[in-house]
Amino acid sequence: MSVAAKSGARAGFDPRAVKRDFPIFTNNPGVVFLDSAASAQKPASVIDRVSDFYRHDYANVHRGVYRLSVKSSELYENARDRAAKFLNAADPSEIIFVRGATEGINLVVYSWGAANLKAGDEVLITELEHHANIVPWQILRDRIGFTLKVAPIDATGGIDMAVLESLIGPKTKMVAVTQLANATGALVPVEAIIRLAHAKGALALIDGCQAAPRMMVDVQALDCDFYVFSGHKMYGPTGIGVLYGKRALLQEMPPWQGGGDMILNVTFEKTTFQEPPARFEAGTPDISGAIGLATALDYIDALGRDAIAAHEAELTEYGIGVLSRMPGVKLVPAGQRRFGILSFGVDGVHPHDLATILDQHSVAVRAGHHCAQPLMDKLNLAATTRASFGVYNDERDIDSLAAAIKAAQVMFAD
Amino acid sequence: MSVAAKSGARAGFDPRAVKRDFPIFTNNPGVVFLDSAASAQKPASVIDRVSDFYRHDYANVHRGVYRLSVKSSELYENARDRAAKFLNAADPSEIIFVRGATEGINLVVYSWGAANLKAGDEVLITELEHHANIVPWQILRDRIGFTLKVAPIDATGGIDMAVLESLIGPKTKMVAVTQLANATGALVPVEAIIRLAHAKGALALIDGCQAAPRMMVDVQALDCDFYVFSGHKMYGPTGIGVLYGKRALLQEMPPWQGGGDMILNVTFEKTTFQEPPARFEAGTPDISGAIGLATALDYIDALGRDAIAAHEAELTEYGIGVLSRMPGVKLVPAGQRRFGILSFGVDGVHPHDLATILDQHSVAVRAGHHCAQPLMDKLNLAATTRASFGVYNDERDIDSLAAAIKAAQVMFAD
Amino acid sequence: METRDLYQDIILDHGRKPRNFHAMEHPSHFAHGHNPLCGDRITIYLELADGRVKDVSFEGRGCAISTASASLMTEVLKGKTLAEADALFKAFHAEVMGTEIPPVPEPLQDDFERLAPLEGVKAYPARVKCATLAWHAFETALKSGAVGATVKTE
Amino acid sequence: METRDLYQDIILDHGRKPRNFHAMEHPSHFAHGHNPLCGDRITIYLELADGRVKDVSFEGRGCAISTASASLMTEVLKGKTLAEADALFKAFHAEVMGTEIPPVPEPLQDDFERLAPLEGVKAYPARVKCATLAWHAFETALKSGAVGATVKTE
Ligand SMILES: Cc1ncc(COP(=O)(O)O)c(C=O)c1O
Ligand SMILES: Cc1ncc(COP(=O)(O)O)c(C=O)c1O
Repeated sequence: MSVAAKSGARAGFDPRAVKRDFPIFTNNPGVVFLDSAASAQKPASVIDRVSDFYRHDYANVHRGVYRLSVKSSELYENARDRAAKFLNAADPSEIIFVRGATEGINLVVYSWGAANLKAGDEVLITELEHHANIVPWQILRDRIGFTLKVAPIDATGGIDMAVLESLIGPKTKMVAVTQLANATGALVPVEAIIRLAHAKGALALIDGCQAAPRMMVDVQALDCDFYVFSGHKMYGPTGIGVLYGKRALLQEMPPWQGGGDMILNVTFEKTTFQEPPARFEAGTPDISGAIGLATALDYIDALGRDAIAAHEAELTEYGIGVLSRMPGVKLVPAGQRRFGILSFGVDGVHPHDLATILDQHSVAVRAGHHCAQPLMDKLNLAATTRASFGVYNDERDIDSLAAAIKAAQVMFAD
Repeated sequence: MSVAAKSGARAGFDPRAVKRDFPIFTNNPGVVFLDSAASAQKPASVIDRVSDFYRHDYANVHRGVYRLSVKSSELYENARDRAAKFLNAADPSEIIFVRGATEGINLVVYSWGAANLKAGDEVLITELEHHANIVPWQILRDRIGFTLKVAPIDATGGIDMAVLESLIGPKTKMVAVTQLANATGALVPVEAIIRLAHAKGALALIDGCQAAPRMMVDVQALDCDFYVFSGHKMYGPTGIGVLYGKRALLQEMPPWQGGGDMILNVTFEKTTFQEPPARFEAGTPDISGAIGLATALDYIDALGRDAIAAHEAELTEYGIGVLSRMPGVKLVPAGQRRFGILSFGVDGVHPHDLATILDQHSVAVRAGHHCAQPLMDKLNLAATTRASFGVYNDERDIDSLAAAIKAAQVMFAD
Repeated sequence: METRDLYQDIILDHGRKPRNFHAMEHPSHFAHGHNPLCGDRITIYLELADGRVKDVSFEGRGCAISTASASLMTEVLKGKTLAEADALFKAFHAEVMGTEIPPVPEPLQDDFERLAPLEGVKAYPARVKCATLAWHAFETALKSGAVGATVKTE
Repeated sequence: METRDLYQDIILDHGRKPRNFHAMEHPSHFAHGHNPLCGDRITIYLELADGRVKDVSFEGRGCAISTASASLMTEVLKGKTLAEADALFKAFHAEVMGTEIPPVPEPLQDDFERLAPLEGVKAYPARVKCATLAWHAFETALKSGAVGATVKTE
């Protein structure tokens, strides 16, 4: 555990010290990384944990009698326990390891959705969703014929809660919603939405991709039915993510992918399946990914999740201040509360040109539709430029962003 | 590149030198690892490549304008090129990165299968298949109602080719078969099977999990329609694998998982999808896994694939000799050619007890049904003990195995 | 830990020559146990009367651990009340899982001692299910009665 | 490489004040180009006669690179035969991809020179598609004629 992480647990942390935990910044001095919403950088503890695992304890999991395999299985299952604790799940068997949020949502759609949805039913999503929480539902809708409804945003860029409430009715079987909009940074009142869904007998799936790395998440307090996040946005390795599902639901769900480890008994006629989570983890899992993710969750908790949330909020406030004082810079509306992500436009400079020029100033931001094309259409924007924060960012990074924007404005001035 | 790998490219290699490329053996001196069929150990070059990537070049792929993301995307696409070259695919767009063979087969079943199979059609598999090439077909069969036929083995444990030929008819749409049976080590004449399938207008999917790490594979020479392998069995990281598909086929196939990166355009009404391979890679891929896999393929090619095949064949012959001279030890039938894998029983010692005792002698083998329960049923075995080879094994490992088996026999003697 | 600590003579002996190893013609309760991982299959037969295990036997094939565990189980269960059987299972389960063992009532302590040779299993997590298969089948038999049922562990 | 090498004055100028930037009432051929990544949308209009580009114009919104590239393209394509247009596209495409540039026929060398300000794009792989969008749309227009079609790049 790094010094930065240790000292931060109580009274907030020093992002400059935190930055030293991340080798990428040592190896790319001067890089101002403002794209953690796309994927976060990795602390040395995570990188080294994965290497150490391969160097000391590697073997396939679950079926080996020998020591390395037993150890590997134990580490893999410990990672599941770790993720359960991180989300405050009631039981580790409620944690399914997937490649990322996208696979997690697809699993719910193909397993729960295909088994439970029929023509006439309704699934409600919102205009703030990432493609990962739109396209899988569309694919299944086109097969089954249920109705996919979309709760709109209001003029402020937040979910219009009155309309959302009116869209949940007796036919609604699922409300699937992001906790924090990746394209705009709008924080969504998911607690209220989950309550509304349950009041009408619908389930609630929360896309926690952007929220989970930035704030405390307690799935039991939320009472959501499913929750997904991607490890690579949580300072963990690529290739791993988590689907949380309430045990009673998972137990009733049919398998999706078939293969080894998810079966109890196979004959050519008939196969009986394991209990969750094994039922949903066909084939050899990303063992090192899960173990690396557990270390990343340790890292987050060592910094302190409240401290991280406070840090992200501070940076967001500071960034809002800086950008809104710049002539020609317009923040994209993000509802009542903007958190961890700033999406904006600069008059006369296309986001794509802007990102290229910022890159020349060593400022890494994202330009485009952020996998949220329907939201962009609604906002009547082709693209935006997006700066998003991680534990290693500090206010100077925002100052660098502002300076680089100014340079672009000068270049593009008539 | 290690010394062992460099010197081995021409005239075979020295497994004792190769072993030094694998840190697990330095850190666990004395371990006799005979379970590479379950998962192979990783050379330092692979482990370090992944760390270095995270330390120097990490960012999300595909959509970033900034340097780190461009670099990351380039490395990821280079890994695709590398895999294409490894299999001699006609084009890199024929390579889809998946979690492993299991996900690869599920992708074919859910995308190609769901779009092309109907009641009355037939899919042919064999008795040698791993659950990964049985269960997904069963799941789709139960939904669609096609017929799943099974080509039997003959008394020698190889595929009965005459019966197989008779099972391919005008209704056969797909022949899905393993190239090397993981439970017994039987090498399957897939070239002939692919020709038979094509002669009747059926497609052919080859499960290359056990073959690809052990011998030259040329998908164009084979003329197979799909080919899958798992990176973790190829000395690469967990979480990554490859599905090869002929371009013309992939282009006609509908997407399976939905999400970011696999779409061209999304509205709430309708979504248009990317060309392959992007169409089939929804969400953030296992970027570091793909890059690590490319390094593993480099490692394999540096040792030389013919040299590896010769090495595996030598060990297999030696192992057959040693085990068949031991009283009470019976090799499970494996057809005309046994390759890289020895599956056996010891009279009076249950495989599970045997594996535990071997582990006490530092010999790591697998005991069980090897995810091939139907084959075990056919052979009237509840389980077997399996020793399988990798590039780091040598004849002394087999001698250690034999000595440990003897110790177990003594312990269990009446 | 030495293999010998796991494969003690008493285990090897019960593995080779299991006691109460036969089917019952008319059991009041029975159940199948199956561990697909190692292919072990076991059937437990019970004769219950007045809330006591009047007789218990088993059949099947399995590894030395599961066979010896089933054999020892039949020896200690004979004559026990259901509450006593349950107490023994709980204590045995905790012992092989390496978790805290609940207090064993004085009159059962000798029986619990007779299961001690299996204690070594706790150092072999992959083998714990072999040692508990018979007990899980016993529990299932109690619930399913004369119609039988199958319990699978893995 | 400095940004200035990419955003040369001539690019900024064509980006701000694109030439031939208008719709045609009755084009003989037209096509839409769309780069969903950056939201660029462009429509190319052609008036072909006797195998030559009599007139060419475009409309749409996009980044400076894609707009300047479309603008410069319309300038060089006017009056060219289809074979000449194709040769220019091939050479331009190779230039911005950083691959080997096929020999450019002598009479086209001046026109190819006029596209040189976009050469800097080859150092920005993420932006190459911006520079080629208009050309892809031009090619698509040739194939689809007066009914129009959409080409997407990403
Ligand atoms: C022949 C064969 N097919 C498929 C698989 C499944 O591979 P994975 O678990 O990596 O998806 C295996 C691995 O055991 C195998 O040996
Ligand atoms: C809100 C949200 N949902 C889903 C995803 C998809 O995550 P992944 O690509 O890791 O599967 C993302 C990532 O961009 C996201 O921000």
